[in-house]
Amino acid sequence: MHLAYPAVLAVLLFCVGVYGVLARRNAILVLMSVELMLNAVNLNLVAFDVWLRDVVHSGQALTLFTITIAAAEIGLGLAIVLLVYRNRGSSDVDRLTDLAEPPEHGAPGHGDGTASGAGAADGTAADQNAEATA
Amino acid sequence: MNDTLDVLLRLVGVLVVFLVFPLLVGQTEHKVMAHMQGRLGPMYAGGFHGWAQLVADGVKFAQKEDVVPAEADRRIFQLAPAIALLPYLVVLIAIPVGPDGFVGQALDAGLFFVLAVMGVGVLGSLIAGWASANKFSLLGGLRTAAQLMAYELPMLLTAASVAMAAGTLSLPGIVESYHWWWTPWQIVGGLVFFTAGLAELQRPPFDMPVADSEIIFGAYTEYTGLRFALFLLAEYAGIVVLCALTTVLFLGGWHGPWSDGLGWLWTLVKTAALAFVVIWLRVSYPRLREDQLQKLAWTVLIPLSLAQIALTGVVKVVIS
Amino acid sequence: MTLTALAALVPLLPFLGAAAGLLLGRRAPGFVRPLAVLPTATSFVLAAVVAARQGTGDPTDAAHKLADTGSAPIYLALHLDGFAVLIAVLVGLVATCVQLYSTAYLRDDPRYPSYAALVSLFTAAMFLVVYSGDLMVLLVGWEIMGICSYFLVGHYWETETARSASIKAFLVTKLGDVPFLIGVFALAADAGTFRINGILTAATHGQLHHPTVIALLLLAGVAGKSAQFPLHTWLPDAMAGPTPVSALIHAATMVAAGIYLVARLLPVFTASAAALAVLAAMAAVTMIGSGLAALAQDDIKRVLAYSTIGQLGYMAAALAVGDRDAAVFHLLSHGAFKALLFLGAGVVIHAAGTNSLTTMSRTGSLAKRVPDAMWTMGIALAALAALPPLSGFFSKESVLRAAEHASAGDTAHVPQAVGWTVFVAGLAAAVLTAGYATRLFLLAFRGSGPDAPDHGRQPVVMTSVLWVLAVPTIAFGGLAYRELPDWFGGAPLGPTLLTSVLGTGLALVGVLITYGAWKAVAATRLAVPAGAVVTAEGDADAEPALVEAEAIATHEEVYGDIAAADDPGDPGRLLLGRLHRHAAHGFHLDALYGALFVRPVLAAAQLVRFLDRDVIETYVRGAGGAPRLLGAAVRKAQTGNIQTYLSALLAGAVVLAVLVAVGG
Amino acid sequence: MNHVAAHHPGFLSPTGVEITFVLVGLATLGAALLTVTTRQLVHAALWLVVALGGLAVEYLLLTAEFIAWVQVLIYVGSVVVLLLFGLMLTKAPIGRSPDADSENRWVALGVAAAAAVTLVWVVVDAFRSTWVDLHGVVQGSSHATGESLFRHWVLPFEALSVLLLAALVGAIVLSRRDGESAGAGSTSGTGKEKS
Repeated sequence: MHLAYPAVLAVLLFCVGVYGVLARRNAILVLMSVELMLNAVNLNLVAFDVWLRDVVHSGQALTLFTITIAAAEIGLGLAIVLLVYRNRGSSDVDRLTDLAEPPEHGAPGHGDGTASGAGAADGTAADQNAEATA
Repeated sequence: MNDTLDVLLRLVGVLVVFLVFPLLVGQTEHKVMAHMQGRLGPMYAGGFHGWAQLVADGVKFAQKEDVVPAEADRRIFQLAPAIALLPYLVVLIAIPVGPDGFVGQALDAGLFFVLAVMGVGVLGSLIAGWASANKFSLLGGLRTAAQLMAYELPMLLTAASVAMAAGTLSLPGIVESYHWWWTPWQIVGGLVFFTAGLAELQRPPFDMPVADSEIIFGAYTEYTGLRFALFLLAEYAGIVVLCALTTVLFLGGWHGPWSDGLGWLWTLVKTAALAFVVIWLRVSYPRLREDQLQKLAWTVLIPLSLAQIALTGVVKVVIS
Repeated sequence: MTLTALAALVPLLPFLGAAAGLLLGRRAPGFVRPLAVLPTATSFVLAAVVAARQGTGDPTDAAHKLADTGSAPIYLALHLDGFAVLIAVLVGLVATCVQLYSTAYLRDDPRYPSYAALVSLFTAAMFLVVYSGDLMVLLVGWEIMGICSYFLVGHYWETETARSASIKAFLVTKLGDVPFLIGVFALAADAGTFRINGILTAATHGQLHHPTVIALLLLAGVAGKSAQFPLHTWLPDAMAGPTPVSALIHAATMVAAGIYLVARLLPVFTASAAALAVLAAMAAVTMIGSGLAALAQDDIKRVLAYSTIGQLGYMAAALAVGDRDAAVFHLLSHGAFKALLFLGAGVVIHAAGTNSLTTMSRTGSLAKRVPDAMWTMGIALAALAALPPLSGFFSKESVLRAAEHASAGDTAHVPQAVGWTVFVAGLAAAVLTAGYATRLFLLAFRGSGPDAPDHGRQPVVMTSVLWVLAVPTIAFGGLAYRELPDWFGGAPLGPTLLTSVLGTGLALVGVLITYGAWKAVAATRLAVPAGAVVTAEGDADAEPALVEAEAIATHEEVYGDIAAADDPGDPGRLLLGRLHRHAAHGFHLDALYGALFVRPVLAAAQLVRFLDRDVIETYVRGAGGAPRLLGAAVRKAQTGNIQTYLSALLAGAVVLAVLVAVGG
Repeated sequence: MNHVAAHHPGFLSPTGVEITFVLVGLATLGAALLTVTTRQLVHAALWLVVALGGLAVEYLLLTAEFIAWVQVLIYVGSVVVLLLFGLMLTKAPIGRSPDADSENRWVALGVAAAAAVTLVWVVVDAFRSTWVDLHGVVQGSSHATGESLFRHWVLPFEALSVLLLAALVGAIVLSRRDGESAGAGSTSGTGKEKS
């Protein structure tokens, strides 16, 4: 078999994963895309391992490790996502912009009717969540 | 050509087993439960002791309207029973019945294959619960998934113990290397495996996720007719698979007197005996609460299975 | 203990006292007074012992190399000769008196600890200047005095007057110090050493290459420190400081330092006839101008300040005619009576509740209230006016004698014209001196009218100090003029018949004229009340310093001018006629300076401020604005959206990969 | 590889395995594309199952049998279940979510496409004529994999167990609700399952 087939498939899967990571809004979908990227790498590892007929099977061993780490990653990642969801009522990646540069003239408060859309949505979501947990 | 015919024959055999055995188990359950509870059970269908009751049930299910809730995710809703059922069919391929290749397909990593594919079955319940657009279903689905994840671990660990003992992952290979003293050696593992399997099948007393009196049959609340029957079928197929696996892994499979000729019979007998135990347990024990379920898995079964692995390892080193 | 060690202790003790006072001042108030008085008094005793042991013997020198500069090493050098030890005794005496006086004068001042420590430091610095045998070390003391004078003059920093006076004193003396410093370096460069002995040897042997330049540069510093025309303007304003500080500055330390330095370095000056001429002109202008100004001042302390300037002019004149013996003689006797005058003025101000002579002339009871001050000040004023047989007479006669000697062309290196200038100016100044001394006495103690508010009995310490100082005022000149030539190793200092007759006669003329004028305007004085006059009413037990501070602070409000009062009953007004107004303002020298220097400097500062704010700042703002705009643009990229960041990151990675793939 | 170079097949001489590989690969790729583009969140997870299963088949075709079953066991059996779990706990709606993709999608598309073009170009350029020999000793049997794993990779394997333990502890710690009563319903119960 041509090595190009698995290699190209891996590349395409990886890029699909890249697209998902960059474009998806829901954090869990982002995690799925990450899994796709990891699997693309795994495919590469396996294909090259078979091609090279590696005596120590480093490719397959590394694939196993990657799968294990991916499982651990997904566990932790989901725990984080659930925590975020619990605290904010949303798991949208592009709403988690606490590290953004604050607006020039200070964000209007919650009581302010002119609150920006995202800020208001966040605020109300957080409020609802607070009520729900209270 | 011969090969193709051989493969075809094997597959047909597996299919037949898959279609017949679960029904047998179901019928047995009817009768055994009835007798254990001091009642007659259904007696009319077919005449003799109501032998055709299951067939009648099937006809009834087939006649019922296949309702899909308006809010449900239609395709997934319809797909879920198949996802729940198919893995057991696939698993059956790899389970050896008798010596000398009396098996659907001997796989190098058969044990692994079996466990992996059985793990897929959980998806069926999960998406069934979600796709029903019913909060009881969702809760049931979540509980099912949680339970399966929890009991998967002791199951895998005890299976690993057997694989260590046999030195192979191939199911026929495991049975071949069986000795009588394996049963006492792996007895703890066997019990854990069987218990965990019961829990995976959501059989009583581990049927909290589908408890009809608590959450209205959990993930299957919205299912009617044939699709519901498929879920039931998956459950009984699961019993068959579990009992067969336990037989193969812990009870020596075809080993027994006159095993050269009657090996397949030994396997079937042992499987049937285990299936009887499964039914017996359903009648004997009350349902465990959800938290008790989790607690049993995490605080009893997993430590026990780890201890079994340790024991296996020690003995293996000693005798080698 | 060796002489050197004793001499070293003299400046060291007040210095340690000052350090201890500054450290302990707040924590142990009980130690402050002993720490102020005892080291100074001990130094005085030690200075006297050093003087006695040094005596008329050869100069004592001791040196320890302090720093090797590569060309002219700096030595920690002591040089003890007749001048040094005698001036040190004077410094010790005056400083001790001032410290004693201050204990009473500033008894309740919360800042007394730092004040006393600064006075001690001042004294130490002056001792250092006097004893130092190295110009660099001398300069250290010189600058310490400048700093201390800044702090001490500004003691009442709550008042605007004191603040500006202290800054003025500092700036004007620094103005002189800068050329002085250059002069010192030029001198050292020419002579190859900072040691004064070496410099003098070089000067005597004519090894200085630029004697005129150096002498003029040094003269600038001397004029600043010793308040000679045209850098004298800080001194009258420095009267805003407490009276003891004025006494210290005027009598023995700061102003004496300049004269002492010229006396020490006289060979450098005599090497240049031009420098002597300049010095003589300076002295002449100073003497006459200050006499006229003193005659017009209303503030009793300002009168004394101008008199100090005038007497320093005498000393400078003596130096101009090459007679440092006379100069130092006059310095010594002047130190004694001027300290007495200032300390007495402090008592008077306290008693009168004002520093205005106009007000005092309308106050009847002052003579009765402070008899000690009246008698001692009377003696001191007579000494100031050079009436025989007080010490001022002898010392001034020695100056006049030297001038006369020079005018006859008998002094080497000194041009005859210089001698004549000095002689004539000295005689004219004698008249003026007698005049303003008489005016001061008459206005202060011979006033008539209602009693001033009573401020209680004068502290015994203050009055007794006055009598202590009265002793040298009376006796020093007569006793010392025969001995001093032995100490100084110079020509006789005794009065000659011609100068005695001329000087005394002119002084008497001045006294009589003033008295006549005073009598002449008596009627006017009685007729014209001095308006809102009396200040510092109220608490009878108020601290003297407080009374003075209030008097200084309110003077301008009441009389409209810190220097003068528009009083038709003032004899000085009658005598000066139209000149009075100009004299009262120090001949508008301050205004001239204001126009010549202050305003251009302020304008330049305005220009600089404009350039800085509107020109340079524009560039700075522009330089800041561009990055800020850039930052704002870049900041827009910080959306907080991880996916955006990741996109950019991966896009960059792709670009790099392409570059590597293509380029590699 | 060298010993097969003599009868090196041409670039376009597909064998049966290759055809299967390509077909399964296309299915996998399609499923992956649907995973990242579908607007129904749970469908994305199910498409992910298909994609991962397809990859397992590809592993089988590459004779890496053990890896294939591990893939099924871990990914399909656990990871996807966890993902579904997460979706359901975060109240994933049934039907299309209009905002499944962020504003960033065109940039993402550009970056992904550029990366794909670049990498495909590079990979094809590099491995155009490289041939994988799938005959002979099976490369990925459980025996071979186990031997290499426990003969050459024991230390990394053990290190990995520590990592898993750390992840377990981390997930538990993250899932605990501080300051609330312990019996907080099903979420606290399922929190354990994530590890």
